[in-house]
Amino acid sequence: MEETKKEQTTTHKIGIYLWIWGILFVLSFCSYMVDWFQFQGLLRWSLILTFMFLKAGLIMAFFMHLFWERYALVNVLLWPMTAIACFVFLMVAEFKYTLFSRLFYFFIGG
Amino acid sequence: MSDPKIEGYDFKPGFRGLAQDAGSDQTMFKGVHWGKAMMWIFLLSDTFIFSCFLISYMKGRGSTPAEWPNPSEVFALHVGGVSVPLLLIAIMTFVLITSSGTMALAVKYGYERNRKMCGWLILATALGGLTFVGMQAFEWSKLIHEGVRPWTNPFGAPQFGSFFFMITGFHGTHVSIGVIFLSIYAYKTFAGHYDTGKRGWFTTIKGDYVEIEILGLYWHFVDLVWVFIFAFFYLW
Amino acid sequence: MHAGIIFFLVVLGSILFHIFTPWYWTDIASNWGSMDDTITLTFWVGGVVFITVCLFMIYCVFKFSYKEERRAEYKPEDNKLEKILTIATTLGVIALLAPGLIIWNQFVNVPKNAIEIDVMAWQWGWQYRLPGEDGKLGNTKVVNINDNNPFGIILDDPNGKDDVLIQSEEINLQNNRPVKILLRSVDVLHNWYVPQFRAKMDAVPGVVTFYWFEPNKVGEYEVLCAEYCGVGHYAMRGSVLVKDEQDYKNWLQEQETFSELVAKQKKIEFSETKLAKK
Amino acid sequence: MSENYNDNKIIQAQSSETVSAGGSGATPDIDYVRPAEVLEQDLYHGHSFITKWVFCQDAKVIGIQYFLLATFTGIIGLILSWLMRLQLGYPELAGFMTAEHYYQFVTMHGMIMVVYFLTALFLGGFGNYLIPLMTGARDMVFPYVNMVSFWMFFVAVMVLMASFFVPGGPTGAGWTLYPPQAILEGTPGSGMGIILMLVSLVLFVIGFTMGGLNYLITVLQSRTRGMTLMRLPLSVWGIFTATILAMLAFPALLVGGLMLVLDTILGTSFFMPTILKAGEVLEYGGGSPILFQHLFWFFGHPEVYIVALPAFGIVSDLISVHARKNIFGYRMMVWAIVAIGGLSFFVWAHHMYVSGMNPWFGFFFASTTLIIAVPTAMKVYNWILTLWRGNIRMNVVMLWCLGFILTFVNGGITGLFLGNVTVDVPLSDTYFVIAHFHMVMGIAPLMVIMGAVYHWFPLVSGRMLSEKLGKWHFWVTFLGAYSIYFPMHYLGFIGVPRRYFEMYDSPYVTSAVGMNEFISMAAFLVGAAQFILIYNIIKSLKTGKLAGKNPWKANSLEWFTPTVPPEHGNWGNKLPIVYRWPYDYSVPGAKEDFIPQTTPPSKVSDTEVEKT
Ligand code: HEA
Ligand code: HEA
Ligand code: CUA
Ligand SMILES: [Cu+2]
Repeated sequence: MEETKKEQTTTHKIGIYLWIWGILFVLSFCSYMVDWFQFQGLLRWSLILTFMFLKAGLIMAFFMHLFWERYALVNVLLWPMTAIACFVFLMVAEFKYTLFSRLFYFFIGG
Repeated sequence: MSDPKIEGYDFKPGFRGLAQDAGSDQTMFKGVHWGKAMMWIFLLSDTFIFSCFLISYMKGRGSTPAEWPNPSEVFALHVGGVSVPLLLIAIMTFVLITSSGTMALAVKYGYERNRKMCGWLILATALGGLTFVGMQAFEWSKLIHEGVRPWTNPFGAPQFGSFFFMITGFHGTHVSIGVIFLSIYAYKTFAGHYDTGKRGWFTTIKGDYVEIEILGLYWHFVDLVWVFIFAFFYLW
Repeated sequence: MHAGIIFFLVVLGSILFHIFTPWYWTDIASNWGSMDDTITLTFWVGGVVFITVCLFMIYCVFKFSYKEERRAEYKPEDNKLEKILTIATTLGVIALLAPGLIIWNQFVNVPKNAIEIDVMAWQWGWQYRLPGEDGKLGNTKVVNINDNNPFGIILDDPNGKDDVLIQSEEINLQNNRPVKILLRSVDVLHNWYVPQFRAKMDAVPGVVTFYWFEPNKVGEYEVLCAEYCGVGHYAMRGSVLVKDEQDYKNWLQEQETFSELVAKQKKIEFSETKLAKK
Repeated sequence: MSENYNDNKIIQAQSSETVSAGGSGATPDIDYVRPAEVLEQDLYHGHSFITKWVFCQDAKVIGIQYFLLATFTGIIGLILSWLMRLQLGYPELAGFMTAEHYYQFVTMHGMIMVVYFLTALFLGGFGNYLIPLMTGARDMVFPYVNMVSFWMFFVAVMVLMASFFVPGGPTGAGWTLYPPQAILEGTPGSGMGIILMLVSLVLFVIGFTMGGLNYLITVLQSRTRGMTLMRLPLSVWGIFTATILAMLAFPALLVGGLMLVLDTILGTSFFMPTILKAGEVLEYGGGSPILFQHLFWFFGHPEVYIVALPAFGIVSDLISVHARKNIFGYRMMVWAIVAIGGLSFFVWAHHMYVSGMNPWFGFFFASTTLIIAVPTAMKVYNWILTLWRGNIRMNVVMLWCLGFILTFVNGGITGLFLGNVTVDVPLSDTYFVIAHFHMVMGIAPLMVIMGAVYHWFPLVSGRMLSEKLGKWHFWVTFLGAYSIYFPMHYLGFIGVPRRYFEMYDSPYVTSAVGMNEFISMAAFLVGAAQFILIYNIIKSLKTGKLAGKNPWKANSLEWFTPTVPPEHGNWGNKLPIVYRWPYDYSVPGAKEDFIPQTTPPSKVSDTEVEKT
């Protein structure tokens, strides 16, 4: 079976791919520059994460066509990420606690 | 991709469309090829794998009191006597993004039934992947030469080596598998299997350019993962 | 029909078993009576639900058993009933959860006056360390552990000098005085568990974990290892003696401190080298 | 190879047909079903014995293969449990057993039962058999991948079995495989045993992923005309949701397993802190054992619902069919399954309350854990409300369902004890936990499996199982199992820790000796009773009463294949068209007390049917 009964999928103008491609290059360059200029602390993190999510979003949305897909697919793919977010969030709390315990009992002292 | 047309079905946009699609019979993802749906769900599962790797890395790095090596120095390259931080990694990133772009175009030309263009672009993508793996091999051998091992690391916390080899190794495996499949698909494209609808190996499914899109999804995913590895492993 | 009767007997038997069982809580000997209370509460709520659900089911079996001529009711949904049931269940859950969380809050907040005890576990045994006069335990490192320094105390940590070392599986505790158990393991996971005290926590290598309780009954208790730790797991026992203040002080007096141990060892080493020289 | 495809010749595509031929006076209006969206599926028809029965691409055969292999592992698990009970009840009789042996048995018993028996049986066995039939598909969407999935499972089982024969024996690390203990000496099988265990798990995960993609895409993308998600039988919903959980939870196991393998063979220190063994400091350092626990339970908790949700789904169908009544609150049931599945990703650390993790997690995880009780409770209520004013056939299938409800409620409520942090502190790692999860996982879903076997045996084989043997089987199993696990809770109250080879003479547990003997006796009996089923199956295959079509008068699609048992391709040359949900039992005004899903509305226009 297979090909679904529909017209040949419409394709998108080449321009949009080239644009995204260009932006991805710029963003990668920017994240490299974050390291080059040795930004530190909050600034570094916010820049790294911003560029990362922008890049990831562009790849997913345009190269992987998620932007043009129906919400049924998009939502099925994105909601499970809350589980990951929860896992990340809790593991941050966990590593801080472990680190504290190690420093407190093995290094600094109570 | 953009709404297909299905007899007797009236597509609605947005969340109303979501409710309508979910409530309809036969398919939930309207007009989405089985293989493509499968690839998406597989990638979702794979996302969880990489997330678990990265979360473990975060927990491991965060809770070790030992000094974590500064990646910007460890991965620096000496070019003409100056040490340029993360140079190789930056190049690898650009190579992978380039190959992602060629892949996206290959998909586009595939759907336009432009066999030649599609085939060459897939080959270019494979070449990009191969370059990436090659540079990764170079990076590994450089680190191994400097004494970094999965179990120790002369620059500080031993977990550095463990996580580095494991995560980049797993990603590299994905890239290598991708390169193999890209080569196969390039052959199939040039041989015209997608124009004639020839059946693939081991499957009852007829060839169609949608397979290029499916392969593309995988390839973009590999790139996507690299974005995260780049941010968390090299820039942290 | 028989089926209904047997199911009924099973439910009845469960209730009777619960009431008349000779097997129930080992007598409590710490301040965690509140844990037992939450268990009792859960028993009541859960028990009522279990009995109600099962009796309803059994009633249906009796009442609506197959008859050729009868038709079942056709009623796919009843929103009101479902809403009521959801709310009732939610209330039940809140009734269980609220006391649980309050007590957990007590459990993780250790009282200020608690004595810290370092419980060190290995495959397969226990040893203990008490703070000296200064009330503080010295820091430790696994790599420092050797015959002369069985607890791996960091030598230049001033807090560690007067620590009382108890190289035995038996520890004494003072009655009615809260203790904070600091758990440490040098190899794998263990768990220092005295059923009478109710509380327990894993000893994890690489970090220090803790919990607290206040023993309130003089006596001798058995320590069990409650986290699987290899073939010797089941044999990894210890014992706790809870004593009144005076007895406890006497016992404490007899114990050796770290500096005493170091001094003794120095003497032995010294005489050994002298012997060797001769 | 391509000559083996039927190329749409035998099976006529019928996509252009828009209106089914309704009976007399059919109005196209009410019987209208959208035309087919996807073309007919080509199937690969095997010709030789090998392609028909061994490397077969028919989901039904694959399902049976899964079922048989899983049952085989289940019997191994059962024998191991006998050996354990022998030691616990009569230590003097089991003189040949050392502590090493005992721990190996416990570990293999736990792992086999949870992963290789229940997961494989529910998803691989029932999933493969039922999904295509119940959704009205010709087969799974990727039959070849599906076949590979089974053989991966086969290899995984073989690797697992091989670990019994390597030097050092199978791993004895406990099914939770916690490092550092799992890979250090002092634990039985810490060499080859644990490596084979992990390799086998990785193979299982890979194999399962192949199968899982099939189940998901089949449900999502290849239902028959008229089959909306809200018309799926709850069995499919349960298996479907469980598969989603598996696809998202197994990655954590895979990653944890991989890292543990590296710790073992490469000497990395992901989970290994500085360790002093026999007076020597090992070459590890800096790792975190708790990380493994998080990874394991991020997998492990969804895993327990992976075995529970299919049971929930299947039992709903069985109850509905045999109570001759629609399932009460179908919509609620579906949402409850989805909610339980979703929430199960946010409760994992309730297994770690006393593990030394960040103590503040207790608040979060206790709350989420108890919240899960609400949707679960709704399911329980709906099962018993389905019985209410039903017309209950008290046959063997129904008995298993009733047994399931009783044991599940019992076990679920003991789960509430454990979920409520404070209460878990004294009970964790005692026999109370063992009793909880055997009640809710070892017994309850097993009852559903048994019920399902009695229910679908006629479909698979064309013959009925013997009711009389079935009743014996049920009562011995139910009463026996209940008397194993109900008293066992009280061992936990006394304070008896789990994974104890022997209690010695702890002053306060001597009273438990008698109970342990009793439990062991019951366990031997219950185990032996399972052979009644096996005898029943073998006997009925030859001499059982012929079932004919639809012996239970059920509504769902699987009973309406042109041939019983169904053939490859399931539906002959015409796919079924679905007009209603599968629960139209005892509809007022209808002639019979059931209306199959394929009956068009025009045929039953004088009845008051639920709009679905
Ligand atoms: C099929 C498997 C299955 C299922 C469904 C469950 C269901 C539940 N489990 Fe269980 N559990 C296991 C399998 C399962 N469990 C296993 C295998 C282990 C041990 C692993 C190991 O350590 O080796 C374990 C261990 C375990 C622990 C850890 C104990 C410890 O190690 O210290 C906890 C703690 O929270 C827990 C809680 C729960 C809860 C709250 C539920 C809930 O989902 C139950 C919900 C159901 C009900 C509540 C009953 C019906 C409801 C009503 C009739 C309504 C009225 C109810 C009230 C509000 C009072 N389980
Ligand atoms: C689904 C899971 C499952 C099942 C069915 C069982 C079944 C049984 N289990 Fe066990 N068990 C576990 C999962 C399970 N168990 C787990 C996860 C652990 C923890 C391991 C660990 O600590 O690491 C454990 C641990 C465990 C212990 C604790 C050991 C210890 O801590 O020291 C004990 C002790 O009595 C025990 C006993 C039994 C007994 C007597 C049976 C049975 O005898 C009960 C009766 C059996 C049956 C009713 C039939 C089984 C079915 C078949 C053989 C298939 C036939 C089917 C068809 C033909 C369709 N099990
Ligand atoms: Cu130490 Cu178990
Ligand atoms: Cu759980």
